[in-house]
Amino acid sequence: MKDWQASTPKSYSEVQEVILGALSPPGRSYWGAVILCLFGLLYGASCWAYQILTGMGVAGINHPVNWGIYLVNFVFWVGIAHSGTLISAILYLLRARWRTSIARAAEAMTVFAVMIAGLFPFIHLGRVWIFYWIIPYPNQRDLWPNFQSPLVFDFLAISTYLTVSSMFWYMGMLPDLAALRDQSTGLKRRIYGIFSLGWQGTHIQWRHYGTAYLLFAAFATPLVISVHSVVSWDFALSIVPGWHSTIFAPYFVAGAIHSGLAMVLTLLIPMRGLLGLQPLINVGTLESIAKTMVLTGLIVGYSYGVEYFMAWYSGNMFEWDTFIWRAFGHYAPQFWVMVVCNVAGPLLFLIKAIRTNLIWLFAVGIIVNIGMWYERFVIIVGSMSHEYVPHAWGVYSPSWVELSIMLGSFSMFLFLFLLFCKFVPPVSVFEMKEHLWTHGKV
Amino acid sequence: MKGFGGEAEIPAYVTPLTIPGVLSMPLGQGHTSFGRFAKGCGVNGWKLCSRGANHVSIQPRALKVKFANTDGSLSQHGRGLAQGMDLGEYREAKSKGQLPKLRLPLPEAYDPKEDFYPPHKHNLYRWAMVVDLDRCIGCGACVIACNAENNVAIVGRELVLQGREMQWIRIERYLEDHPLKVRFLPMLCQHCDAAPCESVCPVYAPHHSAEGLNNQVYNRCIGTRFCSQNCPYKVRRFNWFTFTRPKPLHLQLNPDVTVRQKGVMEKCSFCVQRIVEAKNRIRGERRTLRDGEVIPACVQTCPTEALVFGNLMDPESRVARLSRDPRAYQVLGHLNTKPAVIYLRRLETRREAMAP
Amino acid sequence: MKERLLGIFTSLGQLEEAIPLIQRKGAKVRTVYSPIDCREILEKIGVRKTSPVRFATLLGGLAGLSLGVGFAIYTFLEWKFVTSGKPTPPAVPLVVVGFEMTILFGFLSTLLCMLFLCGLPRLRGSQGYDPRFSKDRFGLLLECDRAQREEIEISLEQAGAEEVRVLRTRETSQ
Amino acid sequence: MKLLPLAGIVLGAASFLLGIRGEDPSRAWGSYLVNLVFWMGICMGSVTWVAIMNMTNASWGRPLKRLAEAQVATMPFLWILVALLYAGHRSLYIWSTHPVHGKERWLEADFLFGRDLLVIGAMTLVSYFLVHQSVRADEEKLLGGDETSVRLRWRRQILLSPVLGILYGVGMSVLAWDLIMSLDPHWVSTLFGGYYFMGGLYSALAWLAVLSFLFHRREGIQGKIDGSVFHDLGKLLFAFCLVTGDFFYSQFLVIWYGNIPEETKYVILRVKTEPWNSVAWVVLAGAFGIPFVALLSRKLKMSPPLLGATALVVLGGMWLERFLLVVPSVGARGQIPLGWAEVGVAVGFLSLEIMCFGWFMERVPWLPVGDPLFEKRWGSLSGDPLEVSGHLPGSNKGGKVRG
Repeated sequence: MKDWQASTPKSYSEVQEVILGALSPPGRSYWGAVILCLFGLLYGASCWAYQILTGMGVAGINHPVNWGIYLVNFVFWVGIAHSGTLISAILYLLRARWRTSIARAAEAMTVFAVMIAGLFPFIHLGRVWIFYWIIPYPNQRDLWPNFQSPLVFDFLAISTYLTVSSMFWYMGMLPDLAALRDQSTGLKRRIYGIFSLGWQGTHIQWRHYGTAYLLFAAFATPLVISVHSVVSWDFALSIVPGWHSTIFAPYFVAGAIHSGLAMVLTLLIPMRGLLGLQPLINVGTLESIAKTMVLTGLIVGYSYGVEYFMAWYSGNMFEWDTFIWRAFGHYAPQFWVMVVCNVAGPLLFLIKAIRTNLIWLFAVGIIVNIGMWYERFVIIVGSMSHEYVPHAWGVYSPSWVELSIMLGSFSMFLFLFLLFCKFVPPVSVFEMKEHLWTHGKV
Repeated sequence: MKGFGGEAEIPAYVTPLTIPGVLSMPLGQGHTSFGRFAKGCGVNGWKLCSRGANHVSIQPRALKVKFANTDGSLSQHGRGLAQGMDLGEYREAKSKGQLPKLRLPLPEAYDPKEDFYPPHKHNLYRWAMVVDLDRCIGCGACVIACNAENNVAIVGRELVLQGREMQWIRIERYLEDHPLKVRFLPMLCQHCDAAPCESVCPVYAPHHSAEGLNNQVYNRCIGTRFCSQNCPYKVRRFNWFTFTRPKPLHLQLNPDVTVRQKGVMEKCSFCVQRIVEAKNRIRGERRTLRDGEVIPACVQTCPTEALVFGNLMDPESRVARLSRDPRAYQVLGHLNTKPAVIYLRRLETRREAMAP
Repeated sequence: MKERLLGIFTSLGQLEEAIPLIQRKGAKVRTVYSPIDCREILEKIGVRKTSPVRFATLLGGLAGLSLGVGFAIYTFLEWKFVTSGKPTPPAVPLVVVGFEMTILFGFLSTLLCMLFLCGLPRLRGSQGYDPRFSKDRFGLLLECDRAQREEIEISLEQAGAEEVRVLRTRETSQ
Repeated sequence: MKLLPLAGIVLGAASFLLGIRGEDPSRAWGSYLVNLVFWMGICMGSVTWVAIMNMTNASWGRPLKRLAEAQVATMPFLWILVALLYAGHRSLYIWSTHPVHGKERWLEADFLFGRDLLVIGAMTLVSYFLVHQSVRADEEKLLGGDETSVRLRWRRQILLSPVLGILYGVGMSVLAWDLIMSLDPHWVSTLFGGYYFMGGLYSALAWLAVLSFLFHRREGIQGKIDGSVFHDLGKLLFAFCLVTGDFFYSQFLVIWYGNIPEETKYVILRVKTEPWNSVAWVVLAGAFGIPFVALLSRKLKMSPPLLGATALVVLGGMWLERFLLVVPSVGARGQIPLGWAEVGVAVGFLSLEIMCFGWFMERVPWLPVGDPLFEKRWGSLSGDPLEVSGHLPGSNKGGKVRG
């Protein structure tokens, strides 16, 4: 907290200059990175097109592993999304001051991650060209979707989440877009003018805006918990051993926040350096993220432990076999990567020197990201490949098409995030200004 | 392998299914005159041992070939899927008139103490099948019959290697502790009364019919594959590609059954086309179908009559009577899906080899 | 005749202090412009802090709940497809549907109501707005009788206004 | 006045003893267990709340700190009460007379009670150290003691808080599996441990709200527990109402959807079978429905009596919820065993808690004056509030001081 005071901008205009200074015209390397990511995205998209034309067989999935890394990526990206809402909404309600400087970037991460996550269920559909049959719209077939299918829950939850998180993000930006409008000229001014909706910051506007923002946060909080619960129920509502488990909803929510916070570290540490935001996003903030990750890591570890204990305690041989197989079977390496990265990794943050060191923070962030990806892999593939009927056992490994589409998803994410960094204030200007006011500095 | 008639290169498959030191080989493969699809498939063993001189020599080569085998595991791992019963015990139970504990796919089987769901009724019929494990010899004729009847695509060796075999009924074989004791378990869609596959589908593609059939509506399927994930028996099969039948194989297609496109799930339908056909036949006769009037392809073909099909709601039908046999059990019955395929335990005489 | 005055301040605190001063002189506060949330001064100018947006939220949420659950029940009753033996309509899973729809409708109605009450989107700028109000200046737009204009100008400056502007009222501009 | 709790304890003990001497001792043991797990949740949960607020730098709830800490005084008695439960395990737990195949080692009375007493003992000790540091810091502060010593004690609290937090999560899960879940040794739910400790935190919060209402006007603490504290308390209660509801639903939906008999039997007995289903509806209303609707209102949250009343409803609902978890598994009965005997035992436990609370509060300062977060909120230290928090480790979810 000390360096916060030392280097923090002391006036409204300083705050604004630091943040909007990050939007200065980017250099060649930036555009190079953008184009690279765009290529990755297009490559992934063309692989998807190839898959649609040829059939799902180009992916590595088979019987019994019907869901491969498409769904792993789906859960992974939804998980990434969650910490953004945690930071912007839940911590807002909890009045955790340290959230302010990172809320905008974390929310942007949320919006992009949900967009990508929402694509994967479509990518994995056998006949994606009729995906709209899931949507409850009046149609001449006079048929509705099945409202008790977890996939319909999923559709409702993810589309609600995408709507809410993107509008929450956008509404949170209104005053900042107005500030951008007011300090730019020409075409830029017109564009920002349109997006700022003509915000002027009158007391009437602030009155309604303030209440509405609080309500948005109050909606986003249960929503974020419900969304990952619904995602977990895509698995838990089945009767597959290793999936059918009551702890899944809270376990997935904690895991989602765990992976999302790791992604925040991975993104923000380079971002603050490259955009010159060190005065605002200080090490103390990152340290708070690290501490929260210790908590989520412990919850995730607790869930791993409880699942094993209950698999044994239940006396259900199918359940117990699945868990033994997870740890010692074909996917044992992935399993141990998951345990070490997700539980042991964040425990490093118990050491103050590590959680205040940028390189360590970044490294552990990456480690947890990898671990959480493997967690989903172990849960999905590891349970599918070793189910009730031994005759139907089998293993799966992803094909080049699946890996390319996964690469495309990461490219798309970075592409969007890069654009965000340069075209939208990466830190909330007005909220940072409010801090100056509430702490009596100005 | 060298014999008097010539030599051939044949992949060897090491399996506990034969006695150690014995090598067995099917004869009559390696066709030469059945056209392009049969050509080059396998080796004709007769050629090696021509004119009654049946001495062959074997020379192993360090060459590995992937074997397109669908066995995930040859052991049941104590799961009691294919069960056996001691003969003496069976006789005793039979004489006492003991009834098996089943969760039949009938409204009576819904126990308010353990079922969250209310029972649902069926109109006139509740189709069911009985599989007698004691009669099954694992020949696989049912599989072939089903393929022919239902236009099940032949996916080829490559896809089988990738774990994408396409069969609506399969013979699972499990080795018991005695190396030569094999239990065959024909596995097909169980047409459960509380089928886990149905409710997870977002678009109602698996449809529970008024006669208890679990119909897969191909047109409606969008290919989420959740049904297959949630099927504990793993009997649903996905169309990874659009499988075509080159001319003149298209003439082989059964016109009563549709062919499936890529991205669609399919599975055993209890030969619903034959049920419909039988009902059409008796239209105007003002009666219901009699036992044995509907025979699915697999049942029709089974050389040992291991498979019996009929209406479970008729207490005098063969399936209903067999389901009261003390040998009757349901595979994974404890999951309470109320499967409509009732298995009859294999009769065995060795007490210690018994399952579950 | 009424006059409109715009006082520009560098701090919300100064603006806050100026309000009772000018109110005592009979001027009416029209608008406060602020780059930060200025709800704390609302009570001083006689505006309630809480916003009626809450009622839109409640209504939207209830509408979403009943629409979501009601529609789902309707679809179940239309065909009565029994799946996995589950009842039609089932009660337990509909909690999820109702919950998500409550959130969606509650959120959207809050959003729309908020935009409506804020007068957004607003196509034209307003008379008193200054681009600095989105950066680091606070504006106090007030209305007073022409006679008192100078007096009020002085008290604005006394309170610390950096600049005081006289805006033409509608009557004068027409 | 002091004799009243004692009388209550005597009444409770008497009705319990009459019960186990009577024709159906399992009924008395059942109601004993219900109250035991209910108060265990509240007492362990209360001190854990202190730990959570320490870790999250929550300054809003500081005036409640001592009220929450007071529950530590009951913990040794809980230890003794669990030890006494050993005497009744044969009437309660079916596995003690019919060992369950495969679980004989785990569900074995000596081992089970040994580990449970160890867990409760560990939680009691850590809670004791935590509360001790906190109380001593205040006393030193009041006596004008050494400032560095006060700070040191705060540092120790910060170190002990996560230990207690982890111990609470794991320990309460083990207790839930052992004391409640094993009543039906064939039933499992992976979330059950989490459900029990979340419920514990929820009822602890409700208990804290009741205590705050009772004592917010008392001399010494007066004015510190103001409307805004009640507002925050109410919001937190609302949040935990949702969390507890969510944890219930997460289990219920999964079990409902799977419909696997080994899981459903336990649940169907409680929610769909006469006579328990009526209790289940009352639990749903008391622990979830009523508080959910009531706590939506801002006015209610700000009003001490109304919030206290809502919290009482929550406590009643949670007590019945524990009742529903335990009693249907203990002996088969056609009707709900809820009569004067049960009321007597409940009064006994309540009186024990009140006695311990009174004993504790008589001996300690009511406000945590030595707590830097209290100073931060109530500004008795000079200087920038940020300055103070700047020295604090663990600046997680802190109070953003407005105005």
